[in-house]
Amino acid sequence: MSGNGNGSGKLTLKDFKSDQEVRWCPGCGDYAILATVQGVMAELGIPRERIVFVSGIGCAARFPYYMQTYGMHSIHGRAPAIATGLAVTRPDLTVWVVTGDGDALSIGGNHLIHALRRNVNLKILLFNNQVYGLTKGQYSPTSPRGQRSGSTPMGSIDAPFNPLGIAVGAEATFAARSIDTDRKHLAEVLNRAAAHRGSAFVEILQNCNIYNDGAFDAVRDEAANRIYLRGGEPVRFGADGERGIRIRSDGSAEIVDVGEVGEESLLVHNEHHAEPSLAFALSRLQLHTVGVTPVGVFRDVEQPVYDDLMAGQIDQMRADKGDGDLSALLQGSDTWEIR
Amino acid sequence: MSGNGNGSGKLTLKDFKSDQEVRWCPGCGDYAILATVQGVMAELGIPRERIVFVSGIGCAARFPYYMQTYGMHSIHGRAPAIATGLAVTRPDLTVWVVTGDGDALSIGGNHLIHALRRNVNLKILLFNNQVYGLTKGQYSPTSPRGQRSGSTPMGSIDAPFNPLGIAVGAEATFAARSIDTDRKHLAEVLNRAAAHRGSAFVEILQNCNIYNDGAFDAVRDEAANRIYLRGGEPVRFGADGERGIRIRSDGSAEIVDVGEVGEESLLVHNEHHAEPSLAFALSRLQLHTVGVTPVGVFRDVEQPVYDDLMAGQIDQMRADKGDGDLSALLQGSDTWEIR
Amino acid sequence: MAKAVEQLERVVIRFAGDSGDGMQLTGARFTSETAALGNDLSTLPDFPAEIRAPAGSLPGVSGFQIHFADHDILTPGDQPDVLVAMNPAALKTNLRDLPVGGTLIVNRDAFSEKNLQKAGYASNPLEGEALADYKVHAIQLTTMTVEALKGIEGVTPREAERSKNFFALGLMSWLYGRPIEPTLTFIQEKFSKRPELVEANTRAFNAGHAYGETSEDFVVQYEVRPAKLAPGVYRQITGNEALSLGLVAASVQSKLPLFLGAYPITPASSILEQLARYKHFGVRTFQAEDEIAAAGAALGASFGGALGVCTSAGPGVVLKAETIGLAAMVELPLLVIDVQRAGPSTGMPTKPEQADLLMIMFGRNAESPVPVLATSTPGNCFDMAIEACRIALKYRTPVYLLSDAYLANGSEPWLIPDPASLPDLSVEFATAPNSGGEFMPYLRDPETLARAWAVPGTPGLEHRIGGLEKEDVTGNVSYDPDNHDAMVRLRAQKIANIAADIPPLEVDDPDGDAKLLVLGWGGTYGPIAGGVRRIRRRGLKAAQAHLHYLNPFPRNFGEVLGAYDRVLIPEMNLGQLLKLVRAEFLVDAVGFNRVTGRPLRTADIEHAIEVLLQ
Amino acid sequence: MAKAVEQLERVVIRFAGDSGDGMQLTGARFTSETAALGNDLSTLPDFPAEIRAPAGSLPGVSGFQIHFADHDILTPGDQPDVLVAMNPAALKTNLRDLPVGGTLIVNRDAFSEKNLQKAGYASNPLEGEALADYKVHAIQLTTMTVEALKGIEGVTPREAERSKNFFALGLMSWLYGRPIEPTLTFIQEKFSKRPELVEANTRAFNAGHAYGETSEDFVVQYEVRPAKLAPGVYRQITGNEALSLGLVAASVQSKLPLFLGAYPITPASSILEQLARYKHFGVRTFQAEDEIAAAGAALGASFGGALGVCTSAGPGVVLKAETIGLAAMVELPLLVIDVQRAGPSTGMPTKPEQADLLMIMFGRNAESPVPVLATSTPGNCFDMAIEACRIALKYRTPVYLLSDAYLANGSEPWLIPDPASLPDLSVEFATAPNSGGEFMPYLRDPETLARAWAVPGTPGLEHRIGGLEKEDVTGNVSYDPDNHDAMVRLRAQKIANIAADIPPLEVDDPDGDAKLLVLGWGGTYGPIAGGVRRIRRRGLKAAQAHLHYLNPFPRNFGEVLGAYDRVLIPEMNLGQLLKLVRAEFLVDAVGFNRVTGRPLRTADIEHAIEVLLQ
Ligand SMILES: Cc1ncc(C[n+]2csc(CCOP(=O)(O)OP(=O)(O)O)c2C)c(N)n1
Ligand SMILES: Cc1ncc(C[n+]2csc(CCOP(=O)(O)OP(=O)(O)O)c2C)c(N)n1
Ligand code: SF4
Ligand code: SF4
Ligand SMILES: [Mg+2]
Ligand SMILES: [Mg+2]
Repeated sequence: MSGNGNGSGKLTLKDFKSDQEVRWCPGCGDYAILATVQGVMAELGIPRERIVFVSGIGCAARFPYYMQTYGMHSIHGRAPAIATGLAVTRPDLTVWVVTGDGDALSIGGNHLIHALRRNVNLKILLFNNQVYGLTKGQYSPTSPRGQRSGSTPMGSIDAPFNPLGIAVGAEATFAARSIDTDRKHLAEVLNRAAAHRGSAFVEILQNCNIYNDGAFDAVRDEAANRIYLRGGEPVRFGADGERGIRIRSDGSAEIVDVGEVGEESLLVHNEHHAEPSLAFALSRLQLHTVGVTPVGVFRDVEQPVYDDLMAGQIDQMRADKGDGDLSALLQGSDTWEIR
Repeated sequence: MSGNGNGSGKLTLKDFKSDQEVRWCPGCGDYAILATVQGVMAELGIPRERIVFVSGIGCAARFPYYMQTYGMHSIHGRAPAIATGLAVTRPDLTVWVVTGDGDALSIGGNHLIHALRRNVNLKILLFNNQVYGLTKGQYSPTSPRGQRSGSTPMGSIDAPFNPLGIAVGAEATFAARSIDTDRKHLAEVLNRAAAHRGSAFVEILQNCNIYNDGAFDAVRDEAANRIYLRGGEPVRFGADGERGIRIRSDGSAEIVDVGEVGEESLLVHNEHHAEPSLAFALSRLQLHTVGVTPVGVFRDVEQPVYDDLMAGQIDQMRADKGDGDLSALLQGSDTWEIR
Repeated sequence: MAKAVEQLERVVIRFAGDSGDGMQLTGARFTSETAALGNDLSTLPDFPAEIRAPAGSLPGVSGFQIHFADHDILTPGDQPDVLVAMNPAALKTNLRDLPVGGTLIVNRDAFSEKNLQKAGYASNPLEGEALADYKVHAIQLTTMTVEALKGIEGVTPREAERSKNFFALGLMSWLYGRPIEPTLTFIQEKFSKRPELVEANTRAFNAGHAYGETSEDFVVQYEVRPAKLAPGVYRQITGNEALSLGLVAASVQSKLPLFLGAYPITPASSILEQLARYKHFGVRTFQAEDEIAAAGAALGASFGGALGVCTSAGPGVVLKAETIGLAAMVELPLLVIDVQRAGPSTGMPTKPEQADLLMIMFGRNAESPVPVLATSTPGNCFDMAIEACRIALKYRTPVYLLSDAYLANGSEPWLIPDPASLPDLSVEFATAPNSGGEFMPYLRDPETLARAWAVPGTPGLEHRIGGLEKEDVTGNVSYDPDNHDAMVRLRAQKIANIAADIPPLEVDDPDGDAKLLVLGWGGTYGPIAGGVRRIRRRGLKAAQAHLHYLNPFPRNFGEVLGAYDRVLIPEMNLGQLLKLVRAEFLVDAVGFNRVTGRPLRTADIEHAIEVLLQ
Repeated sequence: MAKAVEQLERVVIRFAGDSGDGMQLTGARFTSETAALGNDLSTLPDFPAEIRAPAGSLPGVSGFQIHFADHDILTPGDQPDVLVAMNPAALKTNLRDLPVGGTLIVNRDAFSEKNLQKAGYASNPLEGEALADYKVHAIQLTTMTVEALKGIEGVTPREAERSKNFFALGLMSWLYGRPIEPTLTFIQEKFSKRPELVEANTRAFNAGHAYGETSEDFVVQYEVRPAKLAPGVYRQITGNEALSLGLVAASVQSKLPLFLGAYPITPASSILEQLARYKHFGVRTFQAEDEIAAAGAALGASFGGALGVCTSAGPGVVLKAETIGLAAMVELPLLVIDVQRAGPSTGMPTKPEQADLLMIMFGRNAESPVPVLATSTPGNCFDMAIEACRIALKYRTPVYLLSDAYLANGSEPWLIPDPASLPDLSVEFATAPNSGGEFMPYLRDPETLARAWAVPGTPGLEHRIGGLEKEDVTGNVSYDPDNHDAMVRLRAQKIANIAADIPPLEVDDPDGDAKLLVLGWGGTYGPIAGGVRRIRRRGLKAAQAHLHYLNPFPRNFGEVLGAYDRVLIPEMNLGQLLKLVRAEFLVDAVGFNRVTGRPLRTADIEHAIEVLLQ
């Protein structure tokens, strides 16, 4: 364990590999994500000992074992809560949460939305493979309706969550999406998340080649079905940008043919809009509805950070009352003496 | 206990009063809601025995005790889950959930969003008083940032949830808001909720005169600050409709002066829009941001109902395999005989 | 001319009225006066069930009982000698506790048709024979108060009327010769923003006092002399206050920032509310979305090197079980405080019980032993909070501390400790590799078996922990059968070893020849000690011992049990400590069990002992 | 010319290979052939830890053990007589279990540099002395399989290669004289969609069979005669299958629709998955967002008159505690099945343990007694599921049923019961007022103490239930102290009374003069009975009893315990039943405890008994 985590000396991807043998199924999308994350960590230039990965339970949640940083593989669904306690008491650390679609949106849904609402300084990576991998393939809250799985032999009957819709609806100050195999873009998005103060939510479309193979082929394989969102730019996509996004007068988003409607009527993406309505409208463009998927940063706004506000109140009270004095505290206000 | 719950004979408000003494603080907004709900139940013409009220824990959650129907005062936050089991096994019943902002959005947040996502046939009434009443006044997930309370002497530091934003973000097929004391409107909204197949989410602004008095005075007392949403109509409000809502080109909603912008540029509300983006944009108009509050039905769309789909699969399998035969089941496929 | 003064050794007074009548304030003030006078005392508020009921209704009655004496006392008293009833509902709900011959002071003005009916009285009990068995003083408290406040600018009639509790306080203060200055000063400060109310309440208080002096209705005044308490500076303290102070003290003594994860729940909420006011001690209070998150966040804070604590009551504590199991597996400190209330399920949220013991001991999947401590008196909550933190930090383990609704809200005089006398709780974090250049997170201190604790931020010691079974020493995930068996036993041994690090069980057996041991734990200390005391006064013999450590048991516990022919274990449950004692020591102990949602009664304990001694 | 045939009474074979090698299928097929032949048998799959590891790696090894005999047997066997290892990793992880002199069949082709290295072999163990202690058959399984499949249209080389498990199956089938027809038919059906694969696997199977017949490498063939089992129609069944069938049967017998609320978790998930296929029985399976919702939904379904069940494992069961407390308070039926796995915390999810007993008994806030039942064998899971439902419905109470990962996945021949022989579980719902024109939801059946159960939809019986303490009879909210004490005892009494309604504990003590009782519960039945049997074969005496009811205990339990000088309680925990027995009966029983995540071993039980008998 080389001590060069002290910040001196540039770290490389290799420095973030732990000594643990990686144990995902051959071909699992998690491998690609792991490599990208390790690369991004090296770029960030944050000493390893100041980085912590907290996860719940699931295949995705094995992630921390493979990172040469501090880490906790906790219990199912609770990582955002555990990470919150760590982040607010240790502002000097960079805390990442790695979770799956079941871990984050099934059992852990409440902790996720509360962490986002509070805007705790956490980077939350949701590996969405639309299935429960670790427990061998039951459908998940993000599985499209009708998905056949061990627990739904006739197809699932519930409408799936839209992870970005949930996040934006829960006041997320940063919400983005990328793809396991789109290494360059994923790295870009992760860097943006790292740069954001407050909670950053990143959905990563991840292929589970064992229990839900090909769920995202349409975007993983066809670049033409990816809509790269870029702040300040009109939203165009397709082989040579022949298609684009327009906002209807009722606030919903639609896919248009640029030739027909003209560039000027296209949406110019604004990540920083104070209102999340735009990010929400964009999140509604889904593979199973319009056959294409926007990726990139949907929303990135500055809001007071929970950790800072908590620290601020402590400083405030210290300023008002002076540092706590134990004996004064024990005395209280109303005493009497027995001689 | 008169047996006229059998549907014969028109029921009146009085028929829905239980023999239990109502125990809320004098002046609590819950009294007004109770009276309105009892009135609406009578109008619905559903026999009392077919109605069930399920609640969690809180002042609001005391509600079932006061209704002469079946009811369960369950545990904190779990009412949507319990009601789901009841509703899917008993399609003949009308199941209502009564919950508070803490019960529904703090400990119970996950069950709420999953019930909405599944579109279980439940009517969920959230009494939002922006405080934990029963436990004597700690701030809640809907309390505006900075709210001073027992647990936040220097003011709360987390951004509040927007209940309708959460609901719409969680794929709610029906989402509405009303006000405890606006009896006529509340009754209207409750009737709409009752008529909706699937889960209906209704936020009711409720005054807790003991721990959070006046939280909603701006809309409770000033009709001018209420925006009554009505499907198919341009959205206008104010003493004599001089103000209205317009959707910006980025999909967000804004308050405008009708005189200035002209009626034609106002939003014509569409409750039935397939996309929830509009409902979401409207939910962002909040008292603490724009000083006014839209009330009424934000969203009301038809989607497959979980209960129906589950029943459908049962019928389907029965049609395919015939009614289950126990001895055939026990036999299984691969047997041998010992003589 | 002064009236006759009668000496009393001890008095129990209960103030009862509508939630709106300010009985808690009245009781608190009378308590301060009594403390200032130097009596020993014990108080118990009796809040209405959580929801505020309509004014004048039975569920709306709020009570406050104080027991004070010229000697040290142990409980707020089984029954009042004097009942102050501000309205019919208060009379109806409390009269059954007043013994025949007891003194009854009522506010005659409140006995209107409407109020009588709300209280379910067919006729006015003040008329006729209904109260013949008591010494009744039916006083027009309201009328006289309003009278006394005539002509004060800016005081509404409603406010004038509401000052009647100070009239009652003045009267009682006179009747028991309490010093009046503290209350006059209190009124000054409390209402400083509204001088007219200072004037109003002062007048009401003095009027009540004067009424006592002058009215024919009261012929004697009572005196209760100061008690001989250990010298020193005292304050009043409730159990939840003491817990809060103890946690802050533990933070100071360990030099670790205190992180409290909590979700409001009766009767634990006030700990969260109080600690939220101690931010200048670096205390971070986190109101979580639920109890699971509260425990999780506290564990996360511990992982980062803070003192992680979560507070709740039964229905919330059960939800933390999975997280505590994780804490036991990753071997990090975590303090979980359970302020017990009556159950099962939601039960009776404001009422005390001690039926969570077995849940705390065993309520986690698989073998996950956790130390369990319990508090015995309001003041003791301070010491046990510190002790629980000491064990959690030293042994890197979750620890449960049990209190209850009675200790939480009950108060007693507390000899304020000198901070210098508190233990040093400082922790040694790992800062360098501990095994040939490598860091082994599960390498243990041979004596305590505590694992090495390296907090994030420590260069070179990066490592991962989690809930899967760990390989001994390295802490890597392991499915090896023998390793698992060994780790299960190691975790158990670590907790068992704590017995060597806690005080032996003290037995109170004056002559050392008692045959019966009365064994208790938790909030029943007062009534048990009281019962034993009464038995001894009667010349009978009984030894008493009270457990503050339920897991592991004190190392001499077996010996102690062996030394007595009979063991009586009174509990506010159906026999939970009893089960543990029988299982571990095969001692045929017997239980005395009352599960009423009320503290055990001294008289009942006395009787239970008596029966066994026959 | 046929080879020499040697008679064997019993054989234990373990098939081990990479997750990709199809060992589970091979084992299942061999098991069917063995069943068809009429041997008694017991099997145990050994899955790799949850995550799929890289091909050829140690964690990626998957195993399947079968024990078959000409007499009735009790366990899958402590150790294999024959180990079939398809690759180096399989050899490395399993060899330690093969006794000296054991038979080892390996796929020589798989011992490539790469695979050896993945398995951590410095050199090839097939060369040199490493395996000198065993009867080694190193066969080129892959080569011969590919050879045999030459020229089949449309079979990829990869597929041809993957048929090698059928080659191995053919070989083993010859070696132990198994009937081959069942497998040939199976191949026909399984691959009917791809005739070329039928051809391929048939050829591979036959080639393996032929190889046995012809190769010099095998000089004798073994025969294990059919066992004398009770006559009737049998099938194989695993514990989870039996639980699923039992639940459906209970639904049919009670005429109540089955509602399963579940959240996937190893090793319970397969119950959810299986019941999801029984919708034509009106079964509703609800995959909830978490275990709390799963329990809540099941309780809601029960409230509506369905048979509400939830299934989980330790880490999920702890989360249900609060809901079960509510069920105990509202007194509604609810079955909670805990398929126990190794812990604490996430522990070793695929491994068996029986350490949730005390959690199940006590893991709820305050006094909330719940009946606890446990299954003892895969087939017994069927009976106990029905019995647990019977008790839940009859007494309106939540009930826990304990199984474990070993029973869940282990299989044995099961004498298929006649539905007509199953108990009638029908329930009487309240349909009319039960007390002078009023409906009192907490009016009890004097015998069972079960409360009146009126389901929503019943006109005139509208009522409300909830988690606050109830007034006796009316069920209204009550804070009355005496009522609470009475209700706490009533709830306890109701559960205690069930003892009169369950069978007494049967003791197996052939001569009735044994001094030692070996007492077990749950999945340890097989190894304990095996150990006792061995002891008796040696002329020593030991009685055996196995508990299926942990709360309440059978009514004759105290008597049984009293009849023996010593009581030995073997458990896959640190002594949980032991604690309960000692606490209730003050019997100085001793435990035999192994917490390895593996079933107890017959030999260890034998030894433990032996030690006690000395
Ligand atoms: C309390 C609890 N309930 C259930 C489980 C079983 N379990 C482990 S992971 C998991 C879901 C995994 O799905 P996901 O979060 O999508 O992760 P993936 O495996 O797909 O990466 C479940 C249900 C558990 N470990 N703990
Ligand atoms: C598991 C659990 N945790 C905490 C509590 C305490 N508790 C009861 S109600 C409540 C919150 C009530 O707030 P809300 O839902 O807004 O209802 P209100 O009283 O405001 O109507 C809390 C924290 C509980 N009863 N159970
Ligand atoms: S099961 Fe799916 S998600 Fe899990 S490791 Fe395998 S491929 Fe990846
Ligand atoms: S505390 Fe507030 S919400 Fe609760 S009953 Fe009183 S006024 Fe109503
Ligand atoms: Mg997943
Ligand atoms: Mg509220």
